[in-house]
Amino acid sequence: GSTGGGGGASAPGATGFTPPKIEALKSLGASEGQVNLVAWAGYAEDGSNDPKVDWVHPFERASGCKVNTKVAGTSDEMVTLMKTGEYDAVSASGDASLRLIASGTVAPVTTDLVPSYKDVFAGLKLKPWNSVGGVAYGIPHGRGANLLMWRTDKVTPAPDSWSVVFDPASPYKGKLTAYDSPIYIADAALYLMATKPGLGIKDPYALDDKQFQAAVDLLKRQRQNVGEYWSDYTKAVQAFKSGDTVAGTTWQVIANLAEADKAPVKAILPKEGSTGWSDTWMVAAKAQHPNCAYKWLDWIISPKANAQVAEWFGEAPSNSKACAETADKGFCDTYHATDEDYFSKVHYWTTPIAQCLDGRTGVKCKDYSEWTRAWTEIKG
Amino acid sequence: MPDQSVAVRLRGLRKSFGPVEAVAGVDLEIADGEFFAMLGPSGSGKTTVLRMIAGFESPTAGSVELGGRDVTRLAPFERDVNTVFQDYALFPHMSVLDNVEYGLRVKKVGRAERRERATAALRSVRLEGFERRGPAQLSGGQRQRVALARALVNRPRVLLLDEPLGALDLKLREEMQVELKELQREVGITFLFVTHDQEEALTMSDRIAVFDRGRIEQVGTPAEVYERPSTPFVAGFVGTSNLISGEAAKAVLGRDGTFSVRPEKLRLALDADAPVGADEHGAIGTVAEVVYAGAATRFVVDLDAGGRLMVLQQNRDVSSMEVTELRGARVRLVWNRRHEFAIVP
Amino acid sequence: MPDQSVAVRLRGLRKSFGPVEAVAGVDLEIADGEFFAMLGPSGSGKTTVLRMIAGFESPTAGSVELGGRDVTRLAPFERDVNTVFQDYALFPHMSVLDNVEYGLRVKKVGRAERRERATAALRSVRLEGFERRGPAQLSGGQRQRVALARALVNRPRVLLLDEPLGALDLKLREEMQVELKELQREVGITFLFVTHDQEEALTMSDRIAVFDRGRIEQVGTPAEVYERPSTPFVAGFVGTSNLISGEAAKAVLGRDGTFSVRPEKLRLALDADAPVGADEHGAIGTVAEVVYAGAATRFVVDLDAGGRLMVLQQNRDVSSMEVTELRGARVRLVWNRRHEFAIVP
Amino acid sequence: MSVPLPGTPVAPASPPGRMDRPPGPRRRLAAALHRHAGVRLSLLLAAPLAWLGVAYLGSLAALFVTAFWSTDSFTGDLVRTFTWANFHDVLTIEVYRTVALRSLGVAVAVTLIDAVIAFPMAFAMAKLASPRTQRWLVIAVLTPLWASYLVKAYAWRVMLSSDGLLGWGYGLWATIATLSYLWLPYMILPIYAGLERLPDSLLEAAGDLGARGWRAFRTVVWPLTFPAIVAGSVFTFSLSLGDYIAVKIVGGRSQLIGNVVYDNIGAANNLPFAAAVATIPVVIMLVYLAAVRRTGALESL
Amino acid sequence: MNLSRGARLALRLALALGLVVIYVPLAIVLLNSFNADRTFAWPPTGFTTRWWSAAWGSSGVRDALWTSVKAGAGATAIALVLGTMAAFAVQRHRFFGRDTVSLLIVLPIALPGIVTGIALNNAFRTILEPFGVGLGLFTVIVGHATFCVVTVHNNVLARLRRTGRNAEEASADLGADPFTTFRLVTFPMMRSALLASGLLAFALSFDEIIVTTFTAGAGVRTLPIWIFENLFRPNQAPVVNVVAAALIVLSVVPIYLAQRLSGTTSTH
Ligand SMILES: Nc1ncnc2c1ncn2[C@@H]1O[C@H](COP(=O)(O)OP(=O)(O)OP(=O)(O)O)[C@@H](O)[C@H]1O
Ligand SMILES: Nc1ncnc2c1ncn2[C@@H]1O[C@H](COP(=O)(O)OP(=O)(O)OP(=O)(O)O)[C@@H](O)[C@H]1O
Ligand SMILES: [Mg+2]
Ligand SMILES: [Mg+2]
Repeated sequence: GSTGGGGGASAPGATGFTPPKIEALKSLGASEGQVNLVAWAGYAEDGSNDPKVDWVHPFERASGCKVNTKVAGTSDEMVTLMKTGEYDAVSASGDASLRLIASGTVAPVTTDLVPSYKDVFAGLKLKPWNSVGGVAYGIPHGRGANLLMWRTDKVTPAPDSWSVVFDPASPYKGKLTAYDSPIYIADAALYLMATKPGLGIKDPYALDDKQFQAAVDLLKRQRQNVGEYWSDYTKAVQAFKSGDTVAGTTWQVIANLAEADKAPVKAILPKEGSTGWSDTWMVAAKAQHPNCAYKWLDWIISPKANAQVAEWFGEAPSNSKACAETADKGFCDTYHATDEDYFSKVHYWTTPIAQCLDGRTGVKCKDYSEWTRAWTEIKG
Repeated sequence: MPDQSVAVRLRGLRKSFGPVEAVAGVDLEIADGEFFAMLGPSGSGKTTVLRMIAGFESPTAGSVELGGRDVTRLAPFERDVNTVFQDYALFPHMSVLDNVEYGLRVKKVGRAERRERATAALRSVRLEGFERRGPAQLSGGQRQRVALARALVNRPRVLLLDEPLGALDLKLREEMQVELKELQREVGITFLFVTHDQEEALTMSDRIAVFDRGRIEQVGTPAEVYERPSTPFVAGFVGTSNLISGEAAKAVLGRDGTFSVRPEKLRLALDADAPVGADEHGAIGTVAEVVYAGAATRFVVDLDAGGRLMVLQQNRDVSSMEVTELRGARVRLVWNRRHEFAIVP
Repeated sequence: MPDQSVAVRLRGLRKSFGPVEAVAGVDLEIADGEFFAMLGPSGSGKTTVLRMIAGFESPTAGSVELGGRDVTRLAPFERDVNTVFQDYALFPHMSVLDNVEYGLRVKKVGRAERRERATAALRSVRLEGFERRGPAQLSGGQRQRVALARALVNRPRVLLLDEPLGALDLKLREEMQVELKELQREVGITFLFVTHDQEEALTMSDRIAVFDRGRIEQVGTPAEVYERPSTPFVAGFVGTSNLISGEAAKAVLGRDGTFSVRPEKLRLALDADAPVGADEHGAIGTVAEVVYAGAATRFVVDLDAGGRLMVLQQNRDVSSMEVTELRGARVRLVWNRRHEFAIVP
Repeated sequence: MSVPLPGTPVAPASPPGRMDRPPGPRRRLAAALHRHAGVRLSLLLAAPLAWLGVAYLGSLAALFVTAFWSTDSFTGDLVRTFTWANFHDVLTIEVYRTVALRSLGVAVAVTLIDAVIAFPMAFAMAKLASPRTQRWLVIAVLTPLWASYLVKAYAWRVMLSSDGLLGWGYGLWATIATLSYLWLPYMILPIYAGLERLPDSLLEAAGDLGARGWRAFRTVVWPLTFPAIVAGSVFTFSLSLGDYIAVKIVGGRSQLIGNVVYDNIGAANNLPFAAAVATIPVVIMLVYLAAVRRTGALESL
Repeated sequence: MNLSRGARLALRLALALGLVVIYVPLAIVLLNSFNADRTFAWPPTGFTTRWWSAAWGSSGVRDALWTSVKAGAGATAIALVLGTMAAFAVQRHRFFGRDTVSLLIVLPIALPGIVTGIALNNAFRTILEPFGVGLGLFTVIVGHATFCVVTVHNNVLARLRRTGRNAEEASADLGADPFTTFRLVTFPMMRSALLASGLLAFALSFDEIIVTTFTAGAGVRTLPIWIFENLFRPNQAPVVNVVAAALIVLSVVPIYLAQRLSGTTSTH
């Protein structure tokens, strides 16, 4: 990986916190008959929304585990839900996973018990957001980058930099959009990393007071130009289509949907790189149905299911063999699934903690609750 | 040239509510300063007529004139009449004084004059000292007087009263009848008064219109209406109607037909052979029932010739002991022929 | 040994609502089979007494006995009385028949007997053919009769009636008075009847208790109460009270004190010099007011000696023309001394 | 005039039959209850009070206590040591005041708009429509309550978008419009009920005494239906004050107090701080309820 | 009614306009359910019925609907019992703190849903969890019942005030004990009020999302939650429109029935 790339940074876990001692499952036993999941919408489709989209029932038939899914809207809801202890497994994004590990909510995963794990892209294994000290805490599920999208008819010249959304004198005042979450502060940090090297930002998720303040100030200035913040993609697609929004962060799937609906948009990974996400299936420390949970973990990253999820949800699959299983043969190319170079520019979401994730010692970094407060202040 | 001395004139007034013809053609003239009663059973259209005069309902046909001016199409607030509602309709959120001042306030009468006139109106209904109370803190009779003051203070040409005494108990009601009558004499305003109580209508009014099923059956002074009812309905509704018909009429009166004589016109002779004068009629019978009513006693007499007659006899010199002993007695009823009247069915 | 012939016995009955003493000590005995009226102005505590007998209110002090048994602490449904409520309180969601059957149904009387008894009760109030109607489809008088049938069908020891005729209009009310009275005679049940209408009480009841401010002022037959009122309140409330006092009493009656004589006891002599008999008193005055009331005329006479007296005169032979001409006439009022009674203030 | 009675009258008073049967246990219980009003009251009140007084108020109190704790920023676990920090932050950091005031403004605006729209509608329903039509109108007003709140909010998003039916764009005004729309039925119904209770004769009396439309409205209708309006406003006010979803859909870049609470519990998993922020709308509502309590509005909801 | 022609006209116009305002967005929902565009592009890009068939085939909708019905029915039942009891206590008894009871009942609806939501969530988790009871349908019902009580309470209270105690006293007078009286007289007379308030309570519960969010457990997906989850998926948003449109149409039935029933029995 490249410098600062989420994939290549020194593993903070090595020097970082010590998670509570929790034993991983040693061997698989009999299935418990059911499993409770916390998942992103679209990660555990059982055909109830669209009969054609169903990888839960095949799993149930194959494993004998009935699946109960609770869909969470945000990473933070996931954390909250997992803390209730009612759930066995969770599809945690990087901004949730460390919190789950640190609070002892999830247990390490014995990857040997997940046969499909061997096919997962190397660039996703044992990363700071899914492992601590070289111990895997979950199975990577998929990934995606937060892209820059714009209306080709309204934004000229075509941008290649995030500056189009961060420039205070943007001609698109009131027509910009940004992702509505505290983690978006990292996008600003990423931009500053490239444009203000003096700040010394190495990892957009490890910001000390000064760096953090700079990012917050940038976002406060940006707010003057923002038309709306988005958090769900129906809203994002609709805003781009109607022209209420002409430029801003997006996900590949949104770009695809907007294009499919004939909106004149284009999405790129800007030259500064971008933030992104990689989700990890984790097992609860107090799982009541651990065997079924493991079976689910293996199932969901098996080539066929992984391909189905990726296509339905709109992300790059984590299993290298999944690309062969997609219905749309060009799918993996569209989502750069095998393009490690592309993903090397992506800084995956990671929960900011007081201990700087970039390995700095002697300074305290801003933790996520401070990010949250700041986000409230930014939005005003 | 409008006739200034006619306070209210109704011409061919009709009102239908869907299929129901509540008022079926009413013509009426009420003179300035009259105390005029509209009497009739429930549902006979009295309220509806009143509401058309006030302007709350618009007639289906016909016209309403006030003081010679056609007001049929005018809104209530453009008419020079005021109403005392059956339920008084006092504004519950205003004090007695504010209620009474309301009409003046709306007409932008100055504060001082307003206060003065309202106080005078309250005095005239004997409610000094109640100014600050709310309607909820008043008794029924007091509320009625506030409603009256509230209407009178505007010095309307005509005051409409819809059974203003209906909700009061008998004693209070009798007192209020006297007060109302005196008040009307004092202020000289035309009162148009709705009631279904015959005695109330008879004792209070200068003239009475008897309503039935949306029509006026008879208009006249109390005595005219009581003593010379023009239809069987009026005869029955205003006072007790003693009917003699068929065989009995033949035997007693020597005539065919249906005749009526008021109970108080009958003299009860304890001697069945009591003499009957030349201008008199008489009938023999047995006292079936004696009802002592304090000031008077009512006797129900079964006539030998058939039928029964009610006799009213003032308890002037007799005591209740004496009258109740009469049950079962043989008596002769005697009355002056001029008090009989034929009923045209 | 409880006295079986006493239907209701109240001893020292009291009821306070917070600071208001609604009933301030009532002792009363009502005999089996009596038609007993409780008469009094609004707020005098009649309803409260009735409600304590029925069991809806529990007395603050005192006791209620029914048929010699102390029921003070029993619930309404444990007492052998039934009530006809002022507003009838018919169950709006039940048909007439279901209403009447209710008491029997609750007592688990068999279907057939229930139906039979209810039908008989409806027949006795002349409501055959109305079984299937709902209360909303009945007139006021019909509703009242359903309420009556509903209570009577249970054959209670005592029937309580709280102003059952209050809501009816005058004509209907008079008819119902007669019906009610006959019904009571027929069934022989003790009727305890609340009213504020003096005439109603006088004409219908065997005995009357006159209430004032939570107390019984007098108990007696109608004639006793009317002719020999024991307090000024009773004198004033039951019938019109003509008072002669002070100077006038001295001049006319030759005595000090306050005396009363009923208007119907006064004879109006058009000749101011008309002779006055030995057992009679007379007074000279001027007719101030003549009120024609159909069956009778009321004269208000200002006495020369001071004070004013009301005179009631049956319109037997006179017509209204003749009587109204009397306004302003000099007249002599004559009455038998035995009709005077002294008022102890 | 006599009434002939049928030959088979109701049987004469028989000796009381009712008392002869020994009363069953239910009747004895009923009789005992009759004599003990206090027991009756306790039985009636026990369950509602346990539910609302103990369980609900208890939960609120517990939440309030939480506001004095803190969370471990990394693990998200509660740290149960007393601290004023949350309240200190809420009171001193300006953004919370701004957001609170903005939310208050939105709630007030929504309430006023709804009152202005609802009143004439309710008036026409209650006083001009025939009883039959009234029933249909009530249905017409109630029906939208069954269409999902979210779907309606999204329909507004579609209308407000720059190429939509209205094309006003998103922002605070869009939020106010959408919330006004969403809560309108909750305002119409109480006002309608209040106007229905207002006797026509009072309006007629006003007209009779010379008051024209506007004056009659101001002096009679308004003061007498005020409690009903306040009742409606309790709904619109509290629903607006706590909303965080509609504003996300049409609010553009604005946020309300509900979002702050939600972000802190949902996003930051910081229940103590969320509880401290939540105290703001609670206090506002309590003040509001206390202010309107005397009008009798709370019983017209 | 003594209103000028102009005023009448203006008021009728206001009513008509208000109804238009109420129904235009609903019409858009209906229209969008046939909109070929997945994100409700305006004007609609084309006509399609595929969302309707998708909704028809969606078991998720049906499950969620069923969950909502269960939650609504449960909450309504509890609210009916509690609300009626409280109304009887307040109307039929004088006691210290009577006003406070009324205030207490209003509180859950007067406080913002998110406050009720997090308070209950916190309480459930700290109190129920030690007993091994997690969030589930039960907790949703509890949460909903809490704020539904007020509609029943106020409706029943108003009805009790209006009907007075006469009929009940008549029943007691005729020998019925209070239990029988309740069954035969009180309950039938209150039926329409209970029906109306129950319907309103059900509607409140049926469309509640905020408290639900915080009180629903795993696998408990009420219709609003389902809508919430699906509205934000581009492929599903049109199906959500279908569901909403269908609900609007279907809702007329229960409301109409309730109106009819209450209309015929409440003439007194
Ligand atoms: N707004 C209305 N709609 C329909 N019918 C009405 C209306 N107002 C009155 N009616 C009907 O018109 C008829 C006459 O009613 P009105 O109120 O004038 O009678 P009334 O003589 O005043 O009777 P009451 O003595 O009972 O007051 C009745 O049959 C009544 O039902
Ligand atoms: N439930 C109550 N609470 C408080 N005061 C009451 C109550 N019931 C009656 N009172 C008061 O007790 C007094 C007697 O009332 P009651 O109803 O017995 O009078 P009444 O003789 O029946 O009068 P009316 O002829 O008006 O019916 C009145 O002053 C009344 O205000
Ligand atoms: Mg009338
Ligand atoms: Mg009474």
